[in-house]
Amino acid sequence: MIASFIMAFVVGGLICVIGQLLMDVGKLTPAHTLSILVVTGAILSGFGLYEPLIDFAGAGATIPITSFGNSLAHGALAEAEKHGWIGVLTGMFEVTSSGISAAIVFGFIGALLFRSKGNID
Amino acid sequence: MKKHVLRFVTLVCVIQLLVACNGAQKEKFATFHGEEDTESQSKIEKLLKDEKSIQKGTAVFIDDIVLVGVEVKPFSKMRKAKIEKALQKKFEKEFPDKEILVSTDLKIAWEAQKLMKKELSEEELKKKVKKLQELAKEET
Amino acid sequence: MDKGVIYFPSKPSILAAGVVVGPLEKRSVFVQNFDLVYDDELADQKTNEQGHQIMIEEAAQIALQKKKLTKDSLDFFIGGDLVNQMTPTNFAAATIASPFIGMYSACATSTSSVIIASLLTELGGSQYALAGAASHHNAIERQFRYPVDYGGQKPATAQWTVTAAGYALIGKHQEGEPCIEAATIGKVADFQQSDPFHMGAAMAPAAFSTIQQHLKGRGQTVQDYDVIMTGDLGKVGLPILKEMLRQAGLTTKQLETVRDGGAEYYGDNPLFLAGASGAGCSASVFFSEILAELKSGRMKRVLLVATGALLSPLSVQQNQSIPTVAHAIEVTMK
Amino acid sequence: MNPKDYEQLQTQLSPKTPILKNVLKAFLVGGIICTIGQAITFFYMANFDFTERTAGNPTVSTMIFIAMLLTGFGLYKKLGQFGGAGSAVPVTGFGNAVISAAIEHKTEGFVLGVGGNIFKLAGSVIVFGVVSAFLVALIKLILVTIGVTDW
Repeated sequence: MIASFIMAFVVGGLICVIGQLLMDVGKLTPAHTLSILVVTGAILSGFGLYEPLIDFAGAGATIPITSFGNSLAHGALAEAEKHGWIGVLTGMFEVTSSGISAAIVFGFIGALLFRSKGNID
Repeated sequence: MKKHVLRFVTLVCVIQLLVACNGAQKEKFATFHGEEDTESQSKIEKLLKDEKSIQKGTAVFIDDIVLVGVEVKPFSKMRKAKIEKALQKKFEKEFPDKEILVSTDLKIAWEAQKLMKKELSEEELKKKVKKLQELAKEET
Repeated sequence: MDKGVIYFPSKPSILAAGVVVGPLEKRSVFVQNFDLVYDDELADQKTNEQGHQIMIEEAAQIALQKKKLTKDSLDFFIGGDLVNQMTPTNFAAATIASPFIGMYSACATSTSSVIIASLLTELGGSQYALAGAASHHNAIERQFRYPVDYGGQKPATAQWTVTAAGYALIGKHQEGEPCIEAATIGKVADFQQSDPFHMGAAMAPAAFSTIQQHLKGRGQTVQDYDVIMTGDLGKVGLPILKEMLRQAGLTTKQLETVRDGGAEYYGDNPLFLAGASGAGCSASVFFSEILAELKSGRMKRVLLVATGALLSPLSVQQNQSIPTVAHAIEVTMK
Repeated sequence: MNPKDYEQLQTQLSPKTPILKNVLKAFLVGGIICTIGQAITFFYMANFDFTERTAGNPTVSTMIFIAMLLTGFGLYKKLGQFGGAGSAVPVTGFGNAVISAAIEHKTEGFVLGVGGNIFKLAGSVIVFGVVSAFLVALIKLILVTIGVTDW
């Protein structure tokens, strides 16, 4: 149990370190950084490397945005395996991510509940 | 606001710890079965003990179903899927006439451990095992 | 006479000024000279942009009230802000209902509008003109950068756009009031800086060239001034400007004359990173603190150099550099 | 002074990005967020019928819910200023980008404002996620078809 937390902390932290280096050394905007990480997640998924990482690190791999690319690619790959060429296309539209739905729903609720404030502390 | 968030987090952690205590087992490998069958029992325990990357294993034995929940050692978790497959094969070889389900998923392992502790009738136990079988098959 | 340098023989006076700021500006070191501090940046309106408009209207109102005038006696209203098409100022101008020209020189709008008002006064066409600028943190941030609640990490060079409106009432020369003797309209400087979170570096060259231009055109040296105050170079931009001036031959003693409103605005508070910026920053500093210093007689001659970065979110995304400009006014007090 | 010399002067006088410090802070904040995620995963596994595999979805949703509260109360931007990528890379950062845009554009109404701008910042993540997933599946399918690899 404790080991799971430590794994999640270390792996999740390291993925964030990669992001920080992209921003500070690579001088990329947050949007560029996150896009690169998502693409990386999808590519790792293609090589079958991301699922083992999830098995290893649990939330350390599912919480960073890379897992978003993985879940999309994982879904597309599963469909492609099942249905071949058509699967690549139809698979794309069947694949959903709970992250997107949750963000839309809570974004909408947030807009109902809050207003932006320029507070600083 | 900050306080509330912290409180929520501590609450989650406390629940986790409680769960962890409940789930703790003295012996590393254990089996549970509907009827007395020491032979299969020791067979299973041997199979589990032979696998080096496992730190805890629980097998529930009912009718012709064998449900095995195993906890993989932290640094072997990367190979969880492979370990699961290998174990599944071994069990199938050992018990060709049984329906085997080996799972390295923590949830299945926990539930198997819970079943060990509870005094359940055969009927209830079977129901629970069936449910776990389904749960283990769910993809996402 | 050097290009861009204007001399006003009739010496139009700054008769009064009104400065209204948002809630965070309570922490400003200049707070005791601000006329009104809001508790809420919305100013009881529905949107930030409307709050922005109300802030401009109130600043104008306060400036007029100080001379017991109403908006009917106003000849011209000149000002601007940083929101697209300057709608807050435009709506405020509709309320004030006097002849109006909108000015856009980014954060240099505070001085550029004073220059136009002084010219109109000089020509004899204006008895009372209001000139100034304003900015509103929330309204500007969402337009130029990210939503206010977005958790992006800002570098130490980033500046904080102030919520402030500063308007000065410019009229014919009057004894006992600070007057505008000369001004310099600056050239646009582009030193190929492109980091929108490092405005100080982009604007320092513009301030440098305008200061040089003004001193040369007026045949003055830095010693002629009690203070040369730039608008919002911030804590990083100011040392760059000083270094440029030092390389141009100024001594350490002379460099002490050079100050920056943005760098001083929030004191040493690290939350505001490199200090304040925004059109309202220079306006609220010049028309409160500096006017008070002049009126009290502690300062006799000051050069106010407001600096503006002429970028848009579009030009930044299209990878263009940030052109900048600085306009200066020379204000004296007998 | 030409732009090149100026660039030199400017870099000399500007504060350097404290990369090591930023990286450490990102590691700490990102690690803590993921640890909280792990705790939530265990919570769902222990109390509901979720396996390690399936607990990911409710965990992500819960994390985004927490991000909504932090964003709404103006706390996420402080976390972001401290943690940098540590708070931007976890899914809570994605949530923050979506939710902050939604809150910000509320003034333009729910259809044109919230609806039209909700993915203003996070949209690129979705676009690149979906397109790269498509390409990955396509390439893998081609490789499998010509027999270079198997599923």
